[in-house]
Amino acid sequence: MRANELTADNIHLWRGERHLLQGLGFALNSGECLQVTGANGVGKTTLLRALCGLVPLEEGRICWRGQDILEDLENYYSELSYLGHDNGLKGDLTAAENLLYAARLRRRISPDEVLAALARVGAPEVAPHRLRRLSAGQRRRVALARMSLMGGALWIMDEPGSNLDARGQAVVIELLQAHLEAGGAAVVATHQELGLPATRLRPLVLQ
Amino acid sequence: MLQFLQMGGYAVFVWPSYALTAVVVGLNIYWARRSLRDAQAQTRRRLASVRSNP
Amino acid sequence: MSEQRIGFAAAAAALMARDLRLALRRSGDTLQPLGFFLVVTTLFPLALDPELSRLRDIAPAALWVGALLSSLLALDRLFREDAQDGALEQLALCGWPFAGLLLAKTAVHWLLTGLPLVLIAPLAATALGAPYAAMPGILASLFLGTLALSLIGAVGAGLTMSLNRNGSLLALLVLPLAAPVLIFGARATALAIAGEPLAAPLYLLAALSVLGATLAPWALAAAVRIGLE
Amino acid sequence: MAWVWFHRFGSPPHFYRLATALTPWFGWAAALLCTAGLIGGLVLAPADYQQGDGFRIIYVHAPSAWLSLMVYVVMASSAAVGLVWRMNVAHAIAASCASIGASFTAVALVTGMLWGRRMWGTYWEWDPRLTSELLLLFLYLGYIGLRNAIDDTGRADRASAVLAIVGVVNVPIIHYSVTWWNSLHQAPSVMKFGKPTMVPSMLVPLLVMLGGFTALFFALLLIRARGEVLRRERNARWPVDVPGLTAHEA
Repeated sequence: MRANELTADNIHLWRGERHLLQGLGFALNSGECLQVTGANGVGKTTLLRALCGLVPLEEGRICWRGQDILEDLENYYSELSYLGHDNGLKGDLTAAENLLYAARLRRRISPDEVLAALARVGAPEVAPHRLRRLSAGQRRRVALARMSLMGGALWIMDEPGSNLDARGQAVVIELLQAHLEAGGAAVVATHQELGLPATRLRPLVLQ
Repeated sequence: MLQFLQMGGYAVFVWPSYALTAVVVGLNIYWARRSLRDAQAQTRRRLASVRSNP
Repeated sequence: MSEQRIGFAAAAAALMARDLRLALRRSGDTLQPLGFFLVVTTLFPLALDPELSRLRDIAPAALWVGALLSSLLALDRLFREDAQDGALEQLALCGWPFAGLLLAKTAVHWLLTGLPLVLIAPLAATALGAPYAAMPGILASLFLGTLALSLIGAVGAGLTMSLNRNGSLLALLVLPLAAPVLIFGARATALAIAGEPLAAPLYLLAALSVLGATLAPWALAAAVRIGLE
Repeated sequence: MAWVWFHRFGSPPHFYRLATALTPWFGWAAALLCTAGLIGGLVLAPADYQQGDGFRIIYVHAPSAWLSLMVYVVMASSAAVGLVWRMNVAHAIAASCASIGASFTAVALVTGMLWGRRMWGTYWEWDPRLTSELLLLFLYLGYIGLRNAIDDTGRADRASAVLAIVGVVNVPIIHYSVTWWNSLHQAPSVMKFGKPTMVPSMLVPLLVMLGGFTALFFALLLIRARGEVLRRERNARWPVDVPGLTAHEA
């Protein structure tokens, strides 16, 4: 039995007066992707941010490889890559600079690795341009390129396909499948059809 | 009694100080009870709504 | 993945390099607090009279109130933009001690707003009648003072970064905490202008900076984490 | 876990019942002590040979000033407990302290000015204690301002807790730097805000008033904290069996 990578049990969370997550729990193994779906405002983003430790839980625990993430947050984060609604990139820097600096927070990286990552997401031409001048879809692809550069055993992605055309959506699936085959785990909030085999896909519908 | 009220000529400083303190203490007591009552009413409403649709 | 792990220092250096490059790209913004400082200090003579000997008495007040307000102005932008575009989130999640990274970010902020202010202060001080001999003392006191202000102010900036209408809340939070810096700083500058030894207030100012450097990181990380919720 | 007992102590129902039981005790203690203190201070205590009857302002000024500082320390320490052990009851206590502390800081400031007015002839004197009191009031206003600016209770608790902790570390520093600053500009003559020499018959009422104000603070705190605890119990069922809270109550 593969060791449980990410487990959550009895999570309770409120947003203002609304009791968003009521005792939610799941277990995710390496090579598997938890697809979170549900109506708008049901708490998908809140759950993903809670899994990142960005939102403190009122009740319940989240464990990474058996250890509560709060016990050693930095160790958990060194294995985590997060893509939120915002791309987390700077408008005044070029795409290449953004990726260079983002990856350099974790490891040494050469400019051609950056270009390779941009090519992987199908946007090599954006490298020298300032992010502010790119379209929303191009910016999202640069954010996806950052995800692939940052690595990490656990990917948490919130609507990765937003602003992306069909070709872009396909890139999301390719990156995700490559990550899962490499033994990574993923939590993705999206209504997009991920086309993953049943063995790798764990659906979670929030009410 | 009058001599007491005059406070040796300092009445104009002493009594306002005591008056202000009394007012602030009174307000504090009123606001504290009021905030508790509001919270209790809010809880009552919450419990009522929970009981009607658990 | 070729995991050439890097140390925390390299990550902090990368972050500082990014912030510096960003600031140079928008040098207009970074020079704004400097302009504000010069304007504020030139207001005082207009409000008083041009007599240099009279100005010398209020020079410390003008310099330090100007320094305090201009660093307050710059502080509001310290985290706000990164919080809005998600960059701060990425920083929190990159796996390095968040307090350390935020301290590096504050250091860059000081390099861009505090240090230029210190370097330009002699100009304003001379305009306010400070003798040439007082310049080293003024530089030293403002150097330590702006450092302490940046550290204390950064905590305030972290607490108010995700509030949309904070307006003067940042000032209300920071100014009482900055009062000791203002007191010792202005005193040191006054002694420098008067040509008297200013070791005592300088030591106290240095102590405040050290206290800021030790207390601020924890408070900064906690404040920003709460702001990111 | 080892600290389960600590959590039990911080458990809202337990605290709510404890607070309900203790409030009348503190309330009556405050009433008795203040009445005794007032009689002692206003009637029995002799006039001060130097400041005449004017010194009697001290019987409200000193307790308020003491309260303004003590309440901030209570606020900061319960905020710290709330932040470290993530205990809602501690945050509820910190939230309740703010307005009480701020109001008594204002009282201390005004009564201090009135007392000063009688001795210095001006309403405001940059006396170190008055100035420290003023800056303490700004710290309270900053705390209250930050708390109101954040609508989510949990986040407001945690953010204001950080501010309170940073603030409490700075209170002694502010006081020291203001005193240091004041001593520079004034010739070290007799302290303007001179403490009248206190014979026992003057001192005892003051200590009684201090006790009375402290008891008053705890009574007010417990009342407010019960409300704040209820506001933070969004999901719990325990209020159902608390008398006076059940819906069918008239």
